[in-house]
Amino acid sequence: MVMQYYFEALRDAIYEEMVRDPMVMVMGEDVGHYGGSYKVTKDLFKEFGGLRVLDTPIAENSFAGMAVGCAMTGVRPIIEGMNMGFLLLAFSQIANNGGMLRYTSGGQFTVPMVVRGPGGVGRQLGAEHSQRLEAYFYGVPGLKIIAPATPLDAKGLLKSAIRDNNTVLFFEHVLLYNLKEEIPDGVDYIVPIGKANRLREGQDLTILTYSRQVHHCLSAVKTLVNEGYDPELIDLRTLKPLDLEMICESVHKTHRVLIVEEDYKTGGIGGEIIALLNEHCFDDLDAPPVRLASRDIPTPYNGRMEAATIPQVADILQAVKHLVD
Amino acid sequence: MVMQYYFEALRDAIYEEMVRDPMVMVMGEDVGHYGGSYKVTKDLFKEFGGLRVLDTPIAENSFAGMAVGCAMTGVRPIIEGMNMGFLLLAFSQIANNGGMLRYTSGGQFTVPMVVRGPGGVGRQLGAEHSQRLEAYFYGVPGLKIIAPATPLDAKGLLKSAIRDNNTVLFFEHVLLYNLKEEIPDGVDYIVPIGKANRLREGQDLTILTYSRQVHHCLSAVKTLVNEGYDPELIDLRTLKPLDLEMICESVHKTHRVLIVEEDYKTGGIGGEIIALLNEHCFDDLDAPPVRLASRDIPTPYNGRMEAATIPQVADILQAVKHLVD
Amino acid sequence: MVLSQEVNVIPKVVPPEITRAQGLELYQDMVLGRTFEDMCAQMYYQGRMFGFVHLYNGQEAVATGCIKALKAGDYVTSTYRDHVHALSQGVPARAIMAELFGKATGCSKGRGGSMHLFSAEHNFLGGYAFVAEGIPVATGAAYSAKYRGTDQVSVNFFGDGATNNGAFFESLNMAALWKLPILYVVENNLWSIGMQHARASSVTEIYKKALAFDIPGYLVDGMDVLAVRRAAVTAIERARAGEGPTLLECTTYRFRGHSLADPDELRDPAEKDLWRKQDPIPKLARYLVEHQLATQDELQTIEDDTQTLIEDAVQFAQDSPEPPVDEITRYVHAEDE
Amino acid sequence: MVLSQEVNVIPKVVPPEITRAQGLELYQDMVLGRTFEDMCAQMYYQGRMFGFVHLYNGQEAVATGCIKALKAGDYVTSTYRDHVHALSQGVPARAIMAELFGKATGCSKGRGGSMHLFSAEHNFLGGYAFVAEGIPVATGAAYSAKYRGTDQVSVNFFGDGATNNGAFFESLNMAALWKLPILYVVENNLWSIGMQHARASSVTEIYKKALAFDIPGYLVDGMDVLAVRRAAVTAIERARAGEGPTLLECTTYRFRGHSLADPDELRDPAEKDLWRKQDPIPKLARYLVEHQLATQDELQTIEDDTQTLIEDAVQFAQDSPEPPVDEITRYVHAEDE
Ligand SMILES: Cc1ncc(C[n+]2csc(CCOP(=O)(O)OP(=O)(O)O)c2C)c(N)n1
Ligand SMILES: Cc1ncc(C[n+]2csc(CCOP(=O)(O)OP(=O)(O)O)c2C)c(N)n1
Ligand SMILES: [Mg+2]
Ligand SMILES: [Mg+2]
Repeated sequence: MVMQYYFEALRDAIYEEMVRDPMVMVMGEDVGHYGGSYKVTKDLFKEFGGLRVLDTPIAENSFAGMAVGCAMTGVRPIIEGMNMGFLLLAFSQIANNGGMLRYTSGGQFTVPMVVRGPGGVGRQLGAEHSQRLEAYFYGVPGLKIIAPATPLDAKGLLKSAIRDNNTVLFFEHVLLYNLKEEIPDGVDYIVPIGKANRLREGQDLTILTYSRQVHHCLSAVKTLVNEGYDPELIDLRTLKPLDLEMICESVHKTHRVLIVEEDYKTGGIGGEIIALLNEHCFDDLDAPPVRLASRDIPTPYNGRMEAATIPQVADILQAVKHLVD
Repeated sequence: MVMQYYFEALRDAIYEEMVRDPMVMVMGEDVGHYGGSYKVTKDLFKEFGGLRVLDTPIAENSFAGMAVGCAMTGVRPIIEGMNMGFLLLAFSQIANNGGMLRYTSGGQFTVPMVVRGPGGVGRQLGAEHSQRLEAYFYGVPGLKIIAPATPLDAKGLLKSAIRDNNTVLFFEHVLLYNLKEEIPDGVDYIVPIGKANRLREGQDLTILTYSRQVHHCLSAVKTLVNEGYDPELIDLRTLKPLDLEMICESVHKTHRVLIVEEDYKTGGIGGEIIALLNEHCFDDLDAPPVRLASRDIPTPYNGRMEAATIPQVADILQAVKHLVD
Repeated sequence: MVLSQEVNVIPKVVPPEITRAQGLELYQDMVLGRTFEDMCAQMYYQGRMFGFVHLYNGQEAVATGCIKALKAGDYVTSTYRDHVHALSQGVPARAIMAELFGKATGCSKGRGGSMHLFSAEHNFLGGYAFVAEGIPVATGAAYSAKYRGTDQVSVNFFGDGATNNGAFFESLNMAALWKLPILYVVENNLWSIGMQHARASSVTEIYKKALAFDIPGYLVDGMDVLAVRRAAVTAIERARAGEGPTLLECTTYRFRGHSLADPDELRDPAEKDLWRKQDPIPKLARYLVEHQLATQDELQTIEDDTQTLIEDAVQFAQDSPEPPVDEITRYVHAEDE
Repeated sequence: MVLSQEVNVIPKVVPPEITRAQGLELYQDMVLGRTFEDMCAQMYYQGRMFGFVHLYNGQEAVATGCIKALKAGDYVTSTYRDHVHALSQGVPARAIMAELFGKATGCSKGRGGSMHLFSAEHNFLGGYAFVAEGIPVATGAAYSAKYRGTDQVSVNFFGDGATNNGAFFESLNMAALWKLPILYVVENNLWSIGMQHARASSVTEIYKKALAFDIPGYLVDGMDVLAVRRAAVTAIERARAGEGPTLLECTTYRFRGHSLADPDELRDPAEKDLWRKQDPIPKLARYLVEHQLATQDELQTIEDDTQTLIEDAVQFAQDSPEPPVDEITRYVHAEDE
């Protein structure tokens, strides 16, 4: 076991996969000499050279398209979005080709690429650097979407994503990079895509969440348990495909659901989950599922306003009590 | 009254607004000399000249950004996406600036632009030309989203969109351009943004739909009524903001909901509506709301497969009966 | 003396730059493209083919001149106007026609259609339906060749309109930076649907834009398959030698509307006539006959055989089954084989 | 004789190209930018300012040289490195500092932050946080001026890194096509965060890319405010005369890291030293004194006054209220006044 930051765990995942498979490469802005804005690719350039750790110009649309061409022909690129928001510029390549090309080609080509980088609301980074793209890309067919909350999941899921033969969007969170956790040493640590993680078993309600909000939920759960509540907490980890099995199983037991998400409420993942709950376990629902999500506004710069846009621990406590009492 | 095609009604809306306000202009690929791929801007170039009807190079990202710059400084551009799918390339400009700039500027600038063009599944146009972007853009704060089903609404809503001081995405449907309807003559025909249209009153269930699926629903309703059912049919028309008032009012009466949409089921507008129903009228729901939507796959070229990806009248009949019986 | 007499009997033409076999191959390939497209037009107007169908008539010298200079294993990437690039790259007419009929035997299993032809077997990396979308993809294939240490060359075709799109410039820069083995082939047919090139590009000489990236750029007569071939051979050699990309601007013209749905009302009939006179197929025919590389009869036989082949392709497409609707979700994910 | 004697007493410098008033204005403006940014660094390190903060130290000659050559009503559009462009365009230091403190009195009402400064009153069309995002917007403002028939000019600042982005090329083409009144000002500070310009651009001379669009392109010493001014005046005249866009490549250097969060470990100290010696502020000071346009004391007074002004701005920012959290949704839509 070794104590590692989230960013180190990600780096190790990439490193190990690059060692394991010579076709795995990294490309993006400042991933080489600079080592990545959040140090996720630190020193990989020294280890693997400039061909495998490629510093690109600021041309998201085209380097994403280049990654598609690489992925169609045997290479397995990992794209770093310096901030995932910038990949709005590559939406067409990611959706049309990352998502759909395997299908339009009648299964002849696969596009095994990983698109990773920081998303989420940071500390006063302003609207354009605080975006959450998981919802914008959610409907695109063919994509898988991951958003790990812990160093361990970051490592295990990134390794799975790299080995996956589909295009995988991998949303890290800008405020999780310095989170620490013990990581098993010297083992090929893998977390399967599509499996959620039940962080606490409980009877009162099911809390579904992902990425940084997992930690808000964990502290809320601590308080709730002290106060005599018995919540079940599930970290979705993979957003697409969802682990509907675990979700439904849990709701079947608890009959109440709170979704805590950092993306915008309108058009967010939570809406999709509620629709699925309606479809798959409506009769299990004793109360309408509740969404705690970001306000539907561009993220303001002002710190207090910013804090007010995203769900906070107090909001979670209140929502749980409201649901359960 | 004059009988007009959907594309003519759109054209008249633009024409009338251009006459009314010299700041209204059109830009896009082939909107000038060619008159627009679907003839929506036919001959406007002759009437208003090249400055007001601007043929652009094939550079969606930048001409969308140009429209933003125009809109910030007093001009009111209408962008035509030759196919709305191409505007994936302009996602960043539309979302960051069309959606968020008013907010980040503290209300100093408005971005009154309309982004319009054909979307939806046509006749074997293939995956990239059959996209439905309403869901991809749905979460972007600040945007309004419209999808008219009839010539009358197309005209009245486009005029509203042009006068609106926000960025409005206006999704026409490639298979509706040749739909005909009587349009009032010589009046300033306006349909307000944000108001749904109850096409039929009924007691059995509420069907919520928009754009081309309105017509599938209308024929299904005809059959259903003949068979003794009493469905209520609502054309949403504006997708964002939704007319939640009319929706809830209807559900309060019918207790059952079918949503018929052409966008992908996963991550689609329907999911958001169900979440809202859960939040606002859960107790009114006697059965889980049902989504009939496109299959979560890139649109296949093959005609039969293509037809199987989107909701058809028979699917609607079946879903209604299943819900009501 | 004898020598000088002998010199006198040599016909007054420059010695041909191609062998008979090469000449026949080029001719056959251009005729294949033309015949295929003419058949598409028929099928479309008969309602046996749907969607947007963009034909290549008039531009054949570009596909043939470039692709026939490639080696097996090289990559070709195209646009929505992709039938003929696919044919030249070796994708069977049957597989393409079947795709256009939406059949299971189509090169994209009926799922792609005219604008999304693919053939992994032939390293045909696809038609791309968005303008300029294939440029970065082809650049990526070139990067991949370099990465994997092969000597594969990537050839990318696109139109004049695409050269106003950011992806064109972004990609040329990257290809130059990393000396990628790629040919960017602009088919400058003077129009983007109804937009004249000169109204869309502030500098109409596209090959000059290569200068902005320190890439060689050539202006090539795209109605002359031998001129195209010459330029392509030079560029391919450069690419294979690891010296980097080349931009070829081939001036050409499409003899039909933008797509079969285009009324094509804006182009001046005189302009069309002028270009029709440049038709690359009779031009090569004249050359082959003049240089005694082929007889008119031989060429006629090629045309007849090609007609038969295309008719066979239609028959094949016609007889082929549609993809089963219950396999509609197949191939969405890599897990679906 | 007298004449020739008189000639002899004239100091051996070229006559100054600016008046005393102009010289002082330029000096004051550059000092303003420098002092403001130094204060930002202090505030950031003291934890009174958050987010990504990109300072302009070293590049002042570019903003000052261009913007001070504009008329009231002209437009300025910037990037995330926008404080000084806003200042030069007349946005009060108080309003900018307050924005950086996230206050209601900030020029974007506390909602924008460092990368999203705006001022409608000053026709400052904004900082744009995405690289190259402002280029099309500024182009649109130029289009709008032409459309509305005003003589407004649009000036757009961006970095070397942005010139590898498609939006740069797409916009230059359109501006050239329609002869838009715009200056594209590249601040070539040789780096994009940790990426050297030469590793990112296959042709490092950015001004030459103007050729690809038939736009005049100039290489300008961006550490010399008078050189920048000269070039800007020419370009602005051209723009105002309806002759179209100009590309100015100003070679410059940022004296600090990319942002205040950047460890700045990759740039060679020798390179930094070399450029520090080119500091545009002392350079203009020397010029003003040499040409007897100002005394050292006068310049010192400017510096002192500026310091006071910036301290006042901090005080103002400090004392200003935060925007009320319950107004958090205000300004999302145009309907919210
Ligand atoms: C991104 C994008 N924008 C617009 C279109 C619509 N469109 C299809 S072809 C075309 C013209 C392209 O012209 P050119 O690049 O010259 O190629 P050509 O068709 O002449 O071969 C346009 C505008 C598209 N397919 N993709
Ligand atoms: C679209 C986009 N991609 C990447 C970034 C991250 N980023 C911010 S500044 C920067 C470097 C820009 O360099 P340059 O254009 O030379 O301007 P400079 O910072 O040197 O002034 C990068 C990569 C961004 N903000 N936007
Ligand atoms: Mg063309
Ligand atoms: Mg720079």
